[in-house]
Amino acid sequence: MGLYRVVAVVSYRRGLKDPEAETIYRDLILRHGYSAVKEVRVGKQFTLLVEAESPERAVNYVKEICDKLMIYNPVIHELYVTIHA
Amino acid sequence: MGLYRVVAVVSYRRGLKDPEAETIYRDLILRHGYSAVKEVRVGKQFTLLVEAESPERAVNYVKEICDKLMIYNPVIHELYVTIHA
Amino acid sequence: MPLSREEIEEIKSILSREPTLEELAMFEAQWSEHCSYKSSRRLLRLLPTAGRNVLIGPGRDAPAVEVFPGVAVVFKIESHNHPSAVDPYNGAATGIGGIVRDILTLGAKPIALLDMLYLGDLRDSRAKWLAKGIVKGISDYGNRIGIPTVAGDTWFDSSFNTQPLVNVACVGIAKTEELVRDRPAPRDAILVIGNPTGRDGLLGSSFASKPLSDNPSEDIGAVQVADPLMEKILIDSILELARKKLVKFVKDLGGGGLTTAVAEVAADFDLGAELRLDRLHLRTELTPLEILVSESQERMMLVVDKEKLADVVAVLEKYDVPRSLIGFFDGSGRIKAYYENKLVADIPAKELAKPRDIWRLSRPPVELVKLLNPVSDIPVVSVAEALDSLLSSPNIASKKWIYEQYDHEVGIRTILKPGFGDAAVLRLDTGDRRGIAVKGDANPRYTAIDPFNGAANSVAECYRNLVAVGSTPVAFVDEPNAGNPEKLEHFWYFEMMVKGIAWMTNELGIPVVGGKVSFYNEDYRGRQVKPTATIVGVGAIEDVGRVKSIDLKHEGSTILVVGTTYPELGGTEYLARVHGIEAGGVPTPRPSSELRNASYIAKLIDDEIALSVHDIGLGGLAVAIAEMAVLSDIGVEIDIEKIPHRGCSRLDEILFSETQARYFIEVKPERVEKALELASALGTTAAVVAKTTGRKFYTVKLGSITVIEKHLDYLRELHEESLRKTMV
Amino acid sequence: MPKIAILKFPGTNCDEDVLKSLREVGREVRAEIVWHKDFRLADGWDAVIVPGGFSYGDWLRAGAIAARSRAVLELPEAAIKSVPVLGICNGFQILVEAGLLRGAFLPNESGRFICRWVRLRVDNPKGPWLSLAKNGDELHMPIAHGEGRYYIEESDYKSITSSSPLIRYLPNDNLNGSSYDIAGVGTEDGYVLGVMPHPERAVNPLLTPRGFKPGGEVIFRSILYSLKSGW
Ligand SMILES: Nc1ncnc2c1ncn2[C@@H]1O[C@H](COP(=O)(O)OP(=O)(O)O)[C@@H](O)[C@H]1O
Ligand SMILES: [Mg+2]
Repeated sequence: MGLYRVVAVVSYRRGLKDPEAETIYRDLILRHGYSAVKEVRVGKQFTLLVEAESPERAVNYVKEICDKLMIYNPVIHELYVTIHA
Repeated sequence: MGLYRVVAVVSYRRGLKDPEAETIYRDLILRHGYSAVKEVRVGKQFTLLVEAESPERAVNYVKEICDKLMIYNPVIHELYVTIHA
Repeated sequence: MPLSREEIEEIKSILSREPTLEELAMFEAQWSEHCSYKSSRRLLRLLPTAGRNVLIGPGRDAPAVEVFPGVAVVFKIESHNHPSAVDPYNGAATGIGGIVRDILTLGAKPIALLDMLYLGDLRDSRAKWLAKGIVKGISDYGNRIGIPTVAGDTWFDSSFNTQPLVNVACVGIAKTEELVRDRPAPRDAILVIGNPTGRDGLLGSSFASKPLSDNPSEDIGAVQVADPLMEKILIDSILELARKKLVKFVKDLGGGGLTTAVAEVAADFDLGAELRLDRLHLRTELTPLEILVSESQERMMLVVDKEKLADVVAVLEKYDVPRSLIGFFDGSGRIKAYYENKLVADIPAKELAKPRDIWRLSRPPVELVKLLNPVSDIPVVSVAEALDSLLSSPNIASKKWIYEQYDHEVGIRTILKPGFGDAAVLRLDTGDRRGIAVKGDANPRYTAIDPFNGAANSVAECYRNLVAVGSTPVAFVDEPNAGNPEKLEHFWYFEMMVKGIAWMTNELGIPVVGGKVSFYNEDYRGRQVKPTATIVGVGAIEDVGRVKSIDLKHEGSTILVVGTTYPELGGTEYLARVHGIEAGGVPTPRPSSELRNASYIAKLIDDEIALSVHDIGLGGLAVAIAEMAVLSDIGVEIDIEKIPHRGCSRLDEILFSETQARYFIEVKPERVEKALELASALGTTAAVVAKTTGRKFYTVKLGSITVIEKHLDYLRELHEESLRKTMV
Repeated sequence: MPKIAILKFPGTNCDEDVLKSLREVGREVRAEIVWHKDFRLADGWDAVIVPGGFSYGDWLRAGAIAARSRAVLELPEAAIKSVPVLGICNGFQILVEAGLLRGAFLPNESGRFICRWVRLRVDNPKGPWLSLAKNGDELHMPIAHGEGRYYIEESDYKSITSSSPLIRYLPNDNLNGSSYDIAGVGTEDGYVLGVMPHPERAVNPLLTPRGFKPGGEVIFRSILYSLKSGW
């Protein structure tokens, strides 16, 4: 058994509007002249400390939690789960 | 010049009460028996697509944005910037 | 709902040729149930829409009534049931967005929102997830656009577990002469403003016009992310344009998108239009077909006199409103859409806008008899325990957990705030003390058992709520939420609900100035949710300083009950919650008692005899008086023997029957005689039944026997905390 | 007649309420809603109010984007020129994000938006916004916010507690979990003041629920008085 830090990121599916990202990009970043930035996306990050037998199991455990407990809504969100470096 | 995806993660400093993380942990994860989870933290992830000469420059550019435009507030937040894999 | 074969044939004969793909999509969007009312129009004609005060009846995006000379109220109801079933947060939020834009089309200033929520059983995890998301969506959106959510209605029932009903309403005000209602004319410019158009929400109206698929994540087309900031910018800029009289006509780009907006205006004013689709601002590359039918949120169409175009653009510039000039109206009577100089659609506007009515058949379901027969042999239970279980029933318990998440104060007009009055009261700021009352109501259980009488009772309840605060009801809007109109038995419920609404509003003499219809409210197995008739009403108030709240004002007052109690336990919260029975008919609608008792209440308020007023609704007498006591922390003692009744033979019949047309009023002892005199003069039944006490107890007596006695703190905990506890 | 600017951003929604309430309190004032692009301190404003709402949708953090706007970047200048500045709710958040006031804001402890009337106490009133308030005065106003948990580090708190005006929630009414029950805080001279509850909603007794008194009035009366007679 080990302790793993698993990171789950939930963001709007591509193609859907992301008002927060667009506002930050337009009214903050571009307005202040940081024009080398071409796009901004925003997501919510959940970091879970999980006790598991292997990193793979830890990741799957978190994936299951996200699905079953509806931490995200697959209709509108993308979910991306990784183990923390 | 290249295009780099730089990820900036803003999370609450340890020790500050984070009601969202607590609610998810207590009312959702533990209540549904996922007891292998030992801790939950929530943060916001910003992914910026940046045009830069090198990955290092891209990261520094984003760090500068985060500082100058206060994407995070050092009084309450931790900031973590990396290049996307 | 894809077009039927007959409809396609009809389209061919309208065009005298094969339709292009773009044209087919336009017909499909416009002829969807959601946009065209093809199944419902025939029945909706039964509703009384005319009245002395009606400035604009059904037909435009929102109706307008003149509540006081020169003061117009614009209000409307909308459902966002289907979007909320797959994405509760954005679904409910965009429902608010849509209804606000309807109000804006007349240039009225939105001043209040209402949300009528029919949610699933909170013990079900999906139902709870939906409920939380819906409330959060309304809260985040309504709060951000700065319109207070002042009232609503909330109900929980397992039939809504996967398909909740999210009905929202918005109320706006304007000076009558400032309503935006010029006639669009040939050569007027068509501007589309707001969000760039995207693929999100493609054919959303057709989505709302068919049953849910069993895998909700497939319904991507209908999903839209709400953008309250853009909505707020639209509100600010449109109100400025209206104030400066720069626009002739405004229309929401809602269901059916650009197609519906342009076709309806052209059809209504005998115009045609030429559109340049490639000029529209987009968020992603779209085909002309997609541009025509996308239902991206937070967009509006402005019809502008060419001469004023520059002034309009200056205002839009100030607020940074994205915009495009996409064409002009003309006198051709045809909608011609070009994309990069290629004609992609050419349709006669009238035929597009108004499909032929569909004559739907209906049939009462066979189980109906069982639901309507009186329930006999109801076991005798402890009424004291029954009271606890009613006060903590999520349908009756305080909705504080919900309405405290809504900014109900912004605008500084909210005189009677949620939880304090039977209706919310807003001042109008017309330089005097005038105001309006608003409330929305429905009882899904009543309408599921008996749609005609149930819907009539929704109207009556809304009416009483408006009367109880001291307003004169002026107008209603309605929203029947039904199942699949292609199914005879589902359509029967719709038909009976509309007839019930029509009958009761006619009896009460209050017009139904507008509304919305929602069909296909089924779960994935094709079972309809409890059909529900939601009514929102507006009442006029001369002096907001004299409105009545439900909380008791003094110790040592006298409490009167108005109206006779009948043994009507069928369909009640008591029968459902305590005995698990949802049948037995529903309480009889009593329009003449409603009218009589309402004028009595109005008189008592006018003559400053009533200190507080509460209508008696869900849970009956026992619950209504408990709510008054708990809110004020003043004890009450009620004697059942004194309650005027006819035919009641059991305690529970008196205490929990939901007989219509009843109220409690608190009166100073020295005014009781006057109150009773007035009652007999008006032919109203009123009787002294209770008094307020210095003890913090709720006491029910039967003569000298104490039947129930509970501490107010205990009851308050049940009433105020039950919903919050189930929500975590 | 003194001139008060009510600063408006995309998403500001209490601007008209502030204007209405100012006018209700005193006729002798020229208050104007100023769109942020048009705001110039040099236009001779005698006081500036940054009202509540959700500037720029409150994206990123409440008040964060407006705090970096040109209009707000002019406000430190106001402080130097002794022009009084009041931030209400989102306005307070903007002033904090802009560094004009100390501290930071976190989401309410309940994790939910909350709209409710609360009881407050004034400590150490000074400056133009509280000139008519007395130490220990109890004021009632409604709150309406989702990110209203004021946070301040202990050392910072110690440095302001004796010198700056503070408005605190009475202990049972600290619904969002603010440090030291802080609902409002001013600069040492009290020229700049931020309050989380809404004084403009607590001016008229008709809008005040049972058991409460309209406690916002004193702030508006104070500024009108101060601009006329000094403080
Ligand atoms: N979803 C909601 N949103 C806002 N306010 C609500 C909601 N549901 C109920 N309320 C408010 O709670 C109070 C009690 O509502 P309700 O039980 O429907 O009263 P009544 O039985 O008199 O119709 C009212 O002030 C009502 O406006
Ligand atoms: Mg009522």
